[in-house]
Amino acid sequence: MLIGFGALLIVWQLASILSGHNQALFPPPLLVGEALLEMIRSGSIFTHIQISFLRFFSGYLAAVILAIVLGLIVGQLPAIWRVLDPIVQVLRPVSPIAWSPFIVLWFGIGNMPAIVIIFIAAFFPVLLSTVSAVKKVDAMYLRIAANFEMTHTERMWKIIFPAAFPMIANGLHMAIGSAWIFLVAGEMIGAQSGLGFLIVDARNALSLDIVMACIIIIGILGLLLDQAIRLFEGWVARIWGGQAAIK
Amino acid sequence: MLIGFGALLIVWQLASILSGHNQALFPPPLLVGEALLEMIRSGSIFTHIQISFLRFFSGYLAAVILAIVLGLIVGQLPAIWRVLDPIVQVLRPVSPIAWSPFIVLWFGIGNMPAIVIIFIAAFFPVLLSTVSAVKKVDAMYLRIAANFEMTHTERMWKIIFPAAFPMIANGLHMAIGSAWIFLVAGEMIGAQSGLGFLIVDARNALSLDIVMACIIIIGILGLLLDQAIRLFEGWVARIWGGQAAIK
Amino acid sequence: SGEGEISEGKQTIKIGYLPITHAVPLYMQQDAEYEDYELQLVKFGSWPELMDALNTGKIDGASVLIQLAMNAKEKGVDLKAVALGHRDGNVLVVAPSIANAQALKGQTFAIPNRFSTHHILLYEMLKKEGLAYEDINVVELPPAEMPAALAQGQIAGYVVAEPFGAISVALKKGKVLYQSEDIWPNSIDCGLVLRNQFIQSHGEVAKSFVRDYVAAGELAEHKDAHMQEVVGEFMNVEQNVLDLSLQWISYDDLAIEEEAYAILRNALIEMKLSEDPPAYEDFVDTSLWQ
Amino acid sequence: MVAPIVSIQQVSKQFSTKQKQEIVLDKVSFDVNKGEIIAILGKSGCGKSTLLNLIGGFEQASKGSILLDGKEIRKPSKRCVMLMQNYALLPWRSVEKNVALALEGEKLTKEEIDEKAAHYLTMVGLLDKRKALPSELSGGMQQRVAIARALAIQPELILMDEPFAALDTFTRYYLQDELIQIQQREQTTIVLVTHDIDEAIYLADRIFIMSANPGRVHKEIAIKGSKPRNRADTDFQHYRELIFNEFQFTTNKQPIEYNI
Amino acid sequence: MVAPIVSIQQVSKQFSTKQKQEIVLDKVSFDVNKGEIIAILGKSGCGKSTLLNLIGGFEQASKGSILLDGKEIRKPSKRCVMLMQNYALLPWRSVEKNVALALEGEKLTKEEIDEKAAHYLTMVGLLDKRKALPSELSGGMQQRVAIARALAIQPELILMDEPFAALDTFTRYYLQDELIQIQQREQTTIVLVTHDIDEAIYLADRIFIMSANPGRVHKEIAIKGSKPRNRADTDFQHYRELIFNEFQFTTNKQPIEYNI
Ligand SMILES: Nc1ncnc2c1ncn2[C@@H]1O[C@H](COP(=O)(O)OP(=O)(O)OP(=O)(O)O)[C@@H](O)[C@H]1O
Ligand SMILES: Nc1ncnc2c1ncn2[C@@H]1O[C@H](COP(=O)(O)OP(=O)(O)OP(=O)(O)O)[C@@H](O)[C@H]1O
Ligand SMILES: [Mg+2]
Ligand SMILES: [Mg+2]
Repeated sequence: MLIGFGALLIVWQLASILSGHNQALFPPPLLVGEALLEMIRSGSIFTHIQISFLRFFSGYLAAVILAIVLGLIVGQLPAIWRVLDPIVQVLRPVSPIAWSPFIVLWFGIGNMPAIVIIFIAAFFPVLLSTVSAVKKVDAMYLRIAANFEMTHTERMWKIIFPAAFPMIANGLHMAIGSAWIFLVAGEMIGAQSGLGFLIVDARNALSLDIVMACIIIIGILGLLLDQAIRLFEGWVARIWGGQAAIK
Repeated sequence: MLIGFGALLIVWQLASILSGHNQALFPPPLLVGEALLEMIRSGSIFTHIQISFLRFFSGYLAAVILAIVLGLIVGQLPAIWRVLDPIVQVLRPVSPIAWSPFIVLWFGIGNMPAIVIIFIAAFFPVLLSTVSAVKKVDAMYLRIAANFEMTHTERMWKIIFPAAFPMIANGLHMAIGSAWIFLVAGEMIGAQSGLGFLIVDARNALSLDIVMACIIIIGILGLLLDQAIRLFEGWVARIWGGQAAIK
Repeated sequence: SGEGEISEGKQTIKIGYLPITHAVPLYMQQDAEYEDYELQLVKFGSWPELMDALNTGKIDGASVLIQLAMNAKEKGVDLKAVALGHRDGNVLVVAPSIANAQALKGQTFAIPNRFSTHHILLYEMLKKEGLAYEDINVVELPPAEMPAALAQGQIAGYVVAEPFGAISVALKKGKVLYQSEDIWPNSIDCGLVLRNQFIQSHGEVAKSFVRDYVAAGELAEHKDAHMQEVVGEFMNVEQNVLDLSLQWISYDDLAIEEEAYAILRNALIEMKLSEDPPAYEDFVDTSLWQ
Repeated sequence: MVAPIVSIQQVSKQFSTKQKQEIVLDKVSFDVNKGEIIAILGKSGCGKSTLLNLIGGFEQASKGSILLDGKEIRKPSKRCVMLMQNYALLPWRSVEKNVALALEGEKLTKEEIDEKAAHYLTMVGLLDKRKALPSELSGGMQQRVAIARALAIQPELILMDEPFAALDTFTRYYLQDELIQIQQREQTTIVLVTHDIDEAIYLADRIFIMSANPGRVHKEIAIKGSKPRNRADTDFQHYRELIFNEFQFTTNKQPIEYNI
Repeated sequence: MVAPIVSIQQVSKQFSTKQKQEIVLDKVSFDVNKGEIIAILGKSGCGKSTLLNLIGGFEQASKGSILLDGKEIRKPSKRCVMLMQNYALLPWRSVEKNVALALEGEKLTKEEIDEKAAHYLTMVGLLDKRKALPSELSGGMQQRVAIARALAIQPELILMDEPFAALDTFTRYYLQDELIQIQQREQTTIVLVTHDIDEAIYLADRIFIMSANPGRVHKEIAIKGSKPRNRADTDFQHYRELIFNEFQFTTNKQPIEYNI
């Protein structure tokens, strides 16, 4: 871990010396470190992180809840999914950035565009993984439900949801990554704070040391998010044991 | 399929009537259809699609080849992967958009930024899935390699690569989706053609009908790419049969 | 939600801007307190995002490339230009190796946006130098990437809002080929644009707002220590870059002249950027000056 | 003799796939009496699982009818529980909660459910594991939990599809013994599908040998002698040889390779 | 008597995990002669697979040594091929290419390889399937391909770890017969681990019964009589009973439940 980052710093420093670029255009590690320290000392970075997290989790959690509930329902209704599937498939590959004129029109500026863009980025992976998880629930479990004369609701919450859960958790993992990547894009639309705003603002001010510092912070926070959801997945794998659909 | 799109069109038309927004701000389906037809009639859209595809595949294929080869190697060398892993984990969650000042500095403008951004978007998913695929190659296959006294190269190409292939193919699938999403972002940096440029340009010109038409085209092309790689995955699953690591 | 919301009895006016020297009067205006309204400046990262917000009424007005507003007006969004953002102050920056305009032949040249004064400035400059538009390769590039692209030799020059020109000059990666007034005196560039709906429903407030804006411009023109300090709060740039930018620009007399507007309108038509740009009387609201 | 608990009458089943129509079961008829253990033996693909699915109500017969207590079976019910080779425990529920699963639908308090689950877990000797997750148990233990779960709802009939096939010889022997004890105590009726001739002889009161293409009951063999039986006994050998020869016969002179 | 082909001398193996040190094999010694079939019987976890891995060179003994033709085994080699329960065919290669796998390393032309592969596929009766993918074959067929692949490099020793455990009774019987025929023709030496007492008696010249915790060779039983043997024979019954009693003994009076 430390070796990795150490090596990276050395390569970076060497590159910045050898390339002969102006420091303003390609800030060396030291300059970026200073910028980082300055942001930490002034505490401004924590406000930005806090607001970014707030937006991120609002969008992510809303997407996750909606996508799981919807996915559990339509996953059991192939007829309805056949209608929705092509729509989802066409909407999914479109960059949330492309939607921004419409997002502003419908959701205004400030917090909402960021939340909506994160919502979009998280919604589709979770929906698709939930639907395919529900479809792949082992027929054996459905037979148990039938054998024990469960009602539809019992079947959904006692059998299908927990049986599909490991694969849904995998979808949550993928979604947290792709949603975090779109934080920057989301906070470009009229936000006055947050890490994405900070990057855009620093870019416009040509303070590339701050841009780089923000990249590092976003990277590290992304890593932490990933680790957190990995713990969660580990817990799922432990409980769900050998049954985990995808390891 | 047709029902789905039909329903979508109706909802869209209704929304555009009921919301009472200016048509320029929220173009109804008919207007978008006209814009789409116009672009097809003039043939301009095909040039843009062609150039976007060219950039997309350059970036995607370069990423895939590099990531697979690198992944096959480092997947077998845990010591090296332990050094690289944290770097990859920190770089991965950073939006390619955040890198754009540096991309211009290193790669210039025009085709390269788009290719590089697509490369970044595709590289990490393929690398990570290759490494984890290599690590998960059934010990049984490695025992066969040892039993038959294979050399390192033989082991890599006759055993590890094909054994890991189904999971790598899954990574290719995920990567094609996330790379395509970044096409728009990539073509925002100094490109004078391509679908992403078209969206940015139409947005500047406040031609939201063209923006919407491009969104539809990007969505449909993304769907087609997805279908194509799904065929490929189907072929993999057929040949690799029951062994497919992830179904 | 824009549309002049009321808070604590005071009207709040939301105005969008990009952190460039062309919006300096707004910074100066924000610095003071006003009796009948509260000025809230909303920073954006790029013109498209700002225009999205303006067009959909999420902000009441903006300091924006006036051509973008004209284009929106042509598309049916009811906007009014009420004042200029500045006078002059745009520069064509080229790589030090470019001796004169003729040397640009066959080179790549960056502009921020097709619908911008900078594009027209380039167009007029080429005309003046006897070059054809096709002689150079024009690309659109986000302003923030221009200095890097120039330093890397990706482009031979660019013309854009300040302080991005001054950055290259300060870094010694570029030099000024032309000042905008040498190509097109009294050029119209960024302007203060308001939504007509806002003007209609809050006429008096709008009037005092514009009056204060113009006064703030006069104040900015002093370019004194106080002004520099205020600008520094809104734009995070090196002092030498800022000094350079401010040298080139002026903020007095921000009225939109009919004559200058006509030149702009003709240029847009000639360059096929627009078929029917709004007429002066439809688009420019002079009533608020009284 | 009392009326049979299950009556299978001229049951046929065919599956139609795109390529072809396949008759899997052809006019199968037999009765099962209360308290009996019936073993069904037959080669892979002869329709044993299909027959069990029909009795369980998981699939519908193409022709003929299956009666449980005189009433036709139309869908799965708690009266007739299926036990599968892969145990089919819910991996996210503890042993106790797995046993409780079928009881939750009934009008019982939480205490009653717990008590009942504990009772049947005691019966299979796993009370001390009641808080464990299935993945923490060996295969044999898991199958015992599945048996406890099946017993807990006191079904009239338990269907077993190769219940011990995934276990090693010694565990299998042990579970066979345990099954006989419990069955005798609870007087459960069991229909058991197996690949293993010894298992069939050891457990069953009657064995049905099926032939394939289409699946038919080729022969019925009643096994005499009280349980538990002695595997090294000459009677046991006699039955083994008898059944083995029947099998050779069901292949109709085709080389044995054909069935692999 | 000639020198043994494999000589296992006072071999011990211990695994250290974080929690504990476990002695899995404790001073195991025996010899294997050329052309012999040795069966190793023992309960789950007694170290059978570990012993096979040591002989194959896949793991190293903690103490003692294992000699193949008088030379110590240090790593896996083609001279000693391991055959696993799950067939271990490469699913992406055709049957033919799977058999060719081990031959590709040798100095042979493509024609020679094809010919050799065809020869051994004929031997296991699967020449007509040579273009098929493993997934298109039944389990029994797959194991026959694995046997052909092992035979193709003409190893001095074949190690089999429960090779037929995943197959049904009838297929298992058939493959056992086929194995004996091929083994007699090729004079291969085989060490076979199994769970199945009948299988051991049917195939082996000598049976080693292992006891667990730590794994030791508890008893060696030489099976007399020529092959193929008759499973219904009284001699066969005698060995069955003998071994079964040995097993009861290896559990050291602990209730059988302990081992499940
Ligand atoms: N749902 C189905 N659709 C089509 N064919 C089926 C279906 N289920 C079973 N079959 C066919 O019916 C035949 C009998 O299958 P079944 O599973 O009942 O055999 P079995 O005797 O249980 O075999 P095994 O011992 O391998 O479990 C097989 O040829 C199988 O291909
Ligand atoms: N790599 C290892 N690390 C630690 N312990 C191991 C390892 N391999 C095997 N063991 C332990 O060694 C013991 C014997 O294992 P082995 O697989 O040899 O048993 P076995 O007789 O083949 O059992 P089975 O019949 O279930 O295949 C077990 O207790 C197992 O937990
Ligand atoms: Mg079956
Ligand atoms: Mg073993």
